[in-house]
Amino acid sequence: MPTRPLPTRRPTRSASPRSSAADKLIALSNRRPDGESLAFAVLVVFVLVVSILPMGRLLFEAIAPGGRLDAAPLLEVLTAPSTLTATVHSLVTALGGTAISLALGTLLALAVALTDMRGKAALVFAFLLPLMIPPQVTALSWAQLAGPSSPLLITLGLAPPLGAPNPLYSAEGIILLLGIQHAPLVFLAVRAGLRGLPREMIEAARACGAGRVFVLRTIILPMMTPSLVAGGALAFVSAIGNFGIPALLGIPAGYTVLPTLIYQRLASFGPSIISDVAVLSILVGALAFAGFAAQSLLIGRRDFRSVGAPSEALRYRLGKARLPVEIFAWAIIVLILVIPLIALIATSLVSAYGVPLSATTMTLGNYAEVLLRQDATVRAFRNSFLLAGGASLLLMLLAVPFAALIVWRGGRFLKSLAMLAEVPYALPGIVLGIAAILIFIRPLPILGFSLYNTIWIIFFAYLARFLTLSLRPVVGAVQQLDRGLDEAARMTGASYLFRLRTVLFPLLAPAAAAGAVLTFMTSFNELTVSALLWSAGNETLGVIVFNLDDGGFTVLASAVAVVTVVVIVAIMGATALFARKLPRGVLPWAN
Amino acid sequence: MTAISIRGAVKRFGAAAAAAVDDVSLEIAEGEFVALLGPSGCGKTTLLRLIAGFETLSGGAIRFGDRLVAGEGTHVPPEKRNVAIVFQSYALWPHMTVAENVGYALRVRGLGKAERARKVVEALAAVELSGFERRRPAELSGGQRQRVALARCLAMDPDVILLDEPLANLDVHLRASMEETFRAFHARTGATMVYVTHDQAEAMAMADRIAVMEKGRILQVAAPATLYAEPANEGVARFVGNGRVVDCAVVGPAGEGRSSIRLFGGEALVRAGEASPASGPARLALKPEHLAVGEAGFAATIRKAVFKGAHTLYEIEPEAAPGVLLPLPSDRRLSIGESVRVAVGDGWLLPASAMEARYPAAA
Amino acid sequence: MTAISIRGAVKRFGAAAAAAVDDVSLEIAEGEFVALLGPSGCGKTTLLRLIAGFETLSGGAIRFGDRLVAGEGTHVPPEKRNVAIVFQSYALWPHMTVAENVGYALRVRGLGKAERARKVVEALAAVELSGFERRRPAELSGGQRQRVALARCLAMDPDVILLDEPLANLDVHLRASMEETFRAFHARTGATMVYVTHDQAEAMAMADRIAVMEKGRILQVAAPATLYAEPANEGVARFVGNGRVVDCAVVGPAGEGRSSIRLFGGEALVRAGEASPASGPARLALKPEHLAVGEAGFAATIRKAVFKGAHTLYEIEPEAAPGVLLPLPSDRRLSIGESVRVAVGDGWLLPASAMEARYPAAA
Amino acid sequence: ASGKLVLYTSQPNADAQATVDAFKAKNPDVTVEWVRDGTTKIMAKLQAEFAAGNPQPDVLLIADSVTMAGLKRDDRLMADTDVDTTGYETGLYDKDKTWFSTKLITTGIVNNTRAAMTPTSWKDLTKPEAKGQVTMPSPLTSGAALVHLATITQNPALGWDYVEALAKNGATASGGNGGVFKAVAGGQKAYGVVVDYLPIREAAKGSPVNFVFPTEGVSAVTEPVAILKTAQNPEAAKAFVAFLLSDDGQKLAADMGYLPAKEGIAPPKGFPSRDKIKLMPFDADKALADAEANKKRFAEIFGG
Ligand SMILES: Nc1ncnc2c1ncn2[C@@H]1O[C@H](COP(=O)(O)OP(=O)(O)OP(=O)(O)O)[C@@H](O)[C@H]1O
Ligand SMILES: Nc1ncnc2c1ncn2[C@@H]1O[C@H](COP(=O)(O)OP(=O)(O)OP(=O)(O)O)[C@@H](O)[C@H]1O
Ligand SMILES: [Mg+2]
Ligand SMILES: [Mg+2]
Repeated sequence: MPTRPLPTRRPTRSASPRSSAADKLIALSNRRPDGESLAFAVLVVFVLVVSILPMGRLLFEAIAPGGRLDAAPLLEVLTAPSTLTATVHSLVTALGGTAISLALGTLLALAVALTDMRGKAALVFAFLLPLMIPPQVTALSWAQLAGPSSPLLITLGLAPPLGAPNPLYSAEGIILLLGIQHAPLVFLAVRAGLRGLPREMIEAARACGAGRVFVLRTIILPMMTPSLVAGGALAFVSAIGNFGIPALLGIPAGYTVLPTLIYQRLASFGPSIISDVAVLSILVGALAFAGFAAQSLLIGRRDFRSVGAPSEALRYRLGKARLPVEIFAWAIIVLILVIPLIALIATSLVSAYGVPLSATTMTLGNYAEVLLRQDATVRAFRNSFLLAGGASLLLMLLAVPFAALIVWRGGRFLKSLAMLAEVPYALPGIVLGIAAILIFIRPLPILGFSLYNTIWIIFFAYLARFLTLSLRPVVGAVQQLDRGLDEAARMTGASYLFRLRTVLFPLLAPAAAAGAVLTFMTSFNELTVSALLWSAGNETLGVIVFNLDDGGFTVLASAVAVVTVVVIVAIMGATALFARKLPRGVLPWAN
Repeated sequence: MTAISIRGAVKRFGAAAAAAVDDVSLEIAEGEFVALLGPSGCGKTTLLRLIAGFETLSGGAIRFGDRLVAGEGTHVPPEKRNVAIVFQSYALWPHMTVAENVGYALRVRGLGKAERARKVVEALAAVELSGFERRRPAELSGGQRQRVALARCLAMDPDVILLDEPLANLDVHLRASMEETFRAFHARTGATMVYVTHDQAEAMAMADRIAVMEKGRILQVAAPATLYAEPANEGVARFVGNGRVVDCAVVGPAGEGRSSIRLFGGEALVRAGEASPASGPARLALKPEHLAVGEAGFAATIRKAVFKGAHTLYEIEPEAAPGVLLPLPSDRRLSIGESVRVAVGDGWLLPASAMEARYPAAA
Repeated sequence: MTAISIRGAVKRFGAAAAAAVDDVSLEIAEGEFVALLGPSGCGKTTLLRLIAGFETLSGGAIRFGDRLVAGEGTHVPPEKRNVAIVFQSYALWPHMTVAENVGYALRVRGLGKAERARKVVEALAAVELSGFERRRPAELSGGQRQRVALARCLAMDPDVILLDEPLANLDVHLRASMEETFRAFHARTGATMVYVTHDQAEAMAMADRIAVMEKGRILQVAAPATLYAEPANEGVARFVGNGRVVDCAVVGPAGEGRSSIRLFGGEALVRAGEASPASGPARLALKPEHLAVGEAGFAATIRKAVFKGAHTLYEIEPEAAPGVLLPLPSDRRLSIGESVRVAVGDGWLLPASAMEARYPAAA
Repeated sequence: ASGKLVLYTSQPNADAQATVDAFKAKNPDVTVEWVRDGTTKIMAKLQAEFAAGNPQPDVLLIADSVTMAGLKRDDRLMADTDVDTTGYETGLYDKDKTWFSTKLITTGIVNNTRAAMTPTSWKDLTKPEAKGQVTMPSPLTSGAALVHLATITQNPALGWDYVEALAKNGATASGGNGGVFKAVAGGQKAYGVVVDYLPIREAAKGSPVNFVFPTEGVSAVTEPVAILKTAQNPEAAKAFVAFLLSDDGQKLAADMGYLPAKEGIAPPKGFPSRDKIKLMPFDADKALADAEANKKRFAEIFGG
């Protein structure tokens, strides 16, 4: 009697004895894989294809260049002194950069989530925008800013003498900019975590007489560990794989990290370039993997679930400290957003590079050129929009069930899979591009057509690269979720998909959206992956900007970059209009 | 001396029409043990949170001794009030072990490790959780969690302790032993305690005074015995001790604070206060134990029987007043539908003011 | 027919030495209302979660009717078991309104909007929360949340309902009315119900049978009256009805299932079963109401008094057995330290097997 | 010729488009698919295609002769003996006719118009006036810079001593030509070693820079064209090579603002006439052989 496995078909109680046919049906339905197993299978296949396959292909190339097993290049590259130096440099800059990102991102997240600071929405908005500005642009504008000819430093009377070495061309400079560039990653993760923190947890501590700083140190930050780890891991991996900043700041100073070493290898003429590069990128992957492993050790088996529904926003009163805190926050925005943006805009408004911007030299000609005359720009906008939108949407849909499986089902297999899934994000984009070429240049088995030279190969590479950006924040959120919420839905007989749609997605929406925003913004003007994979008609914005810049049309490139930023701002602003209709916390910039 | 003085406290959530706490005034003496009693959603938790400082007042004022802590433009933050609170949802910190949870307040005060450990052991022993020091909240049963929350509060050694249904999830035995713990703790430290509960027995057993709330208002504040025996109004009469309020007619005073009344066609002697009507129609508060099945009394029919272990609780319907159901405990075996005679051994004539319509229609 | 059959169920968490559920066997008939009673941490919630399918068995098997749902390598997931469960922590979905929470199961079944709305209104009315449809869980009081969880379960119309202390946070009145709701619901649908509680009165009032647990094991399963009057062992005798177990000497049988005994220097007639010792040393289970202050009986001293509203609960210490404390309810005013005579009106001689050391040392 | 032709090029977008358009005007039956990217990236792509055993392009129009020499060494190039090389200095095409230079992108000196001096010789950059004010592309990342380094060091008058003198004078070596040009145009550095067309073209638009062809001569990358051995459509590929080397093709290069490789074609505006520009001698195969050693030595000198 109590066995009524198909409630949908028998919504009302029936006293009639069940027929044997129904019995068989039940037996069948028991054997049929349930939704969760199905999702499990789909996700495993997905990760295998988008993450493990490219890495496996690279590994193959590293140990068997050109298809013949040969460990010589592997040993040669690994034992080269330059490899060791670059590895150490990579670790130093990535760790340093992560520390800065953590400090900056966490500070701002706390200020926004816990205090009665004003203008939060605008602040969050502005803090996320630097994700949109290519690292090269940021690095360049900072280099200009810190150098002997810096208008700012000259005005302040702090400019170093002409020709003095630019202080940013150093390990410290790289660390600083990596830290700034990836702070939004930490910010988004921590912010999402803070939203789920039950009010009573803080209140209990305050009742114990704990002051703000003490509560922060002993309750909030420890309870935010999953979010901090998630954000920190992202920042670390992004820093390990970053090329633009060490290329601009490190190469002049002779400071080589793994991605720049890889680039230099590619620019050489050796016959074993690809296998050399594969070896080096495996090293990068190993570093990232080690990072994740260390992080997961850090969290260990500790439990961060908090019982009870999250309460409304916490509002610590800042009192007199409010204005200073606000000023400090906006000062950070000026540094990380306004300055690079001004440099970018100024460049886009002059006829030729180096012409000082003045009322007479100002022109909108560059905009007219890229927007009206070069149809590739418009095409690139469409392509990038579709690619970034498609990738962030698909990954968001996959991240929620995947995160729930990882955290709740657990097991060594899933955990390793999850960690492996994160590695492609750390690989320099050009390497991922190479891996994609190696895989897809030949026609697909069975299907018989090739993805090469289509937009789909870029899409594939984006999925591989940005999976972790979408996944990490959600994993952090699931770790903080009371499992009873899912169990309560299970007992109603809700199928896996239904639960996913009605319980897990809405509950995890803020984290999932944070991940999607990250993915969208970073992929919208992605360059290094698509640089190898684009083909005529399939240009992306990053490619357009790079090609213009590379061809000496820096002013046009700047114009496209500015238009990109404007479009993103418009999109973000437009979504804010719908914020009311979405679950709370979905849009990080709509409070 | 007054430890906590609440004057006209009002709390409104958002633009919601009804106030969660509505013009509440309450003076709590130093070292007093006051219980807040009332149905679910009546505003007990909210009042407690106002005292602790987690909610801001919409009106009125709260003073600790002479010190204004809330209202009149002031709001002293919770961490400056030295009040301990045990939350209805426990609010244990999942990232800390039991010992760390309990020792938190001591850490805040900068106590040395050894002393902290000693006090933690003590507090855990007091809630019978010795040996659980190194577990994490997720590895505890519901009741165990509640006791950890309790120990955390005890270890704080605060001036004022606020407890939000701290025993709701415990079994009778543990509950009795916790009650004992509270009483002993209260006696030892002389702390002022405000105790929210929906369990009357708990409130009766421990509190010096009980404030009965309903819909955000306080109906009566009095010592447990008074509240039980001489409720000031129908709300209290009904809420406390499974009471019922019925119509009767006062015949006249009978000396020794008693009056003679007519009820369901029978006669009875019941207690009356100075404010009770001296004659004419009146409202009578009855508790189950005031009624007994006997030879004399009014005629009634048994309508329901619920086994209660020590006795069976019957529900009777007086033949003179169809529709009125009264609880009646008895050791006897009576069957449903049986006609019995019911004697009224006691009762309390509500003050005349209580008749004025706030709580019309008998139960 | 058997609805749920649990055979030798074992649940161990991790490598922890003690099993949370330890070799539990229990047969629950179709439409039966079984209560799980036991102290905090005894494994009630864990057993419930095993039945629901949220935990996997470490040993043993669970069948629903003839269908194996857990154990022997099988594990039917919760969503395929059609059991409803009310969680101790409520587990309301914070992103849904009250109505959406309650209507969820109906949505799962694809019911039409209008029908859903109707059923939701019905379920909410049953828990006295009409008008709260559009609130969100964060805007409710603790008790209100619990009632929403309840309504959500009622609306599911399941075959088996598991309730994990569903009334723990409600006041007496609401609790009584909820008990009524359960009973009515049970009568109407004939659903099989397993009800975890630490509140004996609740268990007694509602359950067909009660299983008393301790440390992961089941001590006794019986109808409430049997459990109360004729406990099978000391654990149950002590746990149920505030009982105490004391040493006595059986003098001999006295007819009508009674034996004559010597206790604290006095004599008494108590009930005895077939397994009770016929003579010599024995263990006697006493409930508070078995004792009465009177002219005759053993000599004892009043040690403590706790006001309980209807009566006062005293604790007495027999002069013949210093250190033994027995509860005794009385209407009389007695003062602490006073010497009284206590008559033993009833009692139950525990089966001889119960003497064999599993629960040594009297209370 | 007819059919589909796949071209990989490192020409700037607009130039690539113009080249393809002009070729198609002459060969209307050929459809051209072209991919444009930086030299390093396009080579990485190509190398990956080699590794996967499925190279896509028929024709390469990229970068420098050293890269082509490397591809020739790896036996990736097809010889095109039919092509007419009259008017091309030897050294501007491979002796086995596997690759052919199509234009001259020379590396000279750029100075900001506000700089203290206008250099005329490579050696001027080692003078005290230029201390700390010189920047140049790094041979570690830029192909043109590597060719330049090889040319300088193959020149007995300059050689490694000159490179060391530069380093001593505080010259920095960073990124590619674009960065160098921006540093000088933006006023961060006074002097730069850079390819000709950037400063010449931008100066015409008003950028505050001046380009100098030093008296010792300039190095040049020659954007060679080559046909892959694996070409699917060698016919069209050969037509493409022939077109680039023809007078029309060379005029096109001049129109785009580059020095034509073929003698007798008028240089674009802003350039001195072809005979006034001296090319330093350059051996591509030797440069290829020395490439790794050169980079290493350079890195040691400049601390990279
Ligand atoms: N996930 C877990 N890991 C380790 N131990 C656990 C876990 N869950 C429960 N326990 C332990 O198992 C025992 C039984 O727990 P359970 O929750 O079933 O108790 P309970 O009878 O429901 O108690 P309560 O009335 O307090 O809710 C307890 O000792 C508890 O500490
Ligand atoms: N944040 C809130 N927003 C809106 N209404 C609220 C909020 N918190 C509480 N309320 C409402 O205020 C009233 C009082 O709530 P409170 O939590 O004080 O009740 P309570 O007496 O503690 O009840 P219980 O015994 O069920 O815990 C309830 O009607 C509740 O719905
Ligand atoms: Mg409450
Ligand atoms: Mg439990």
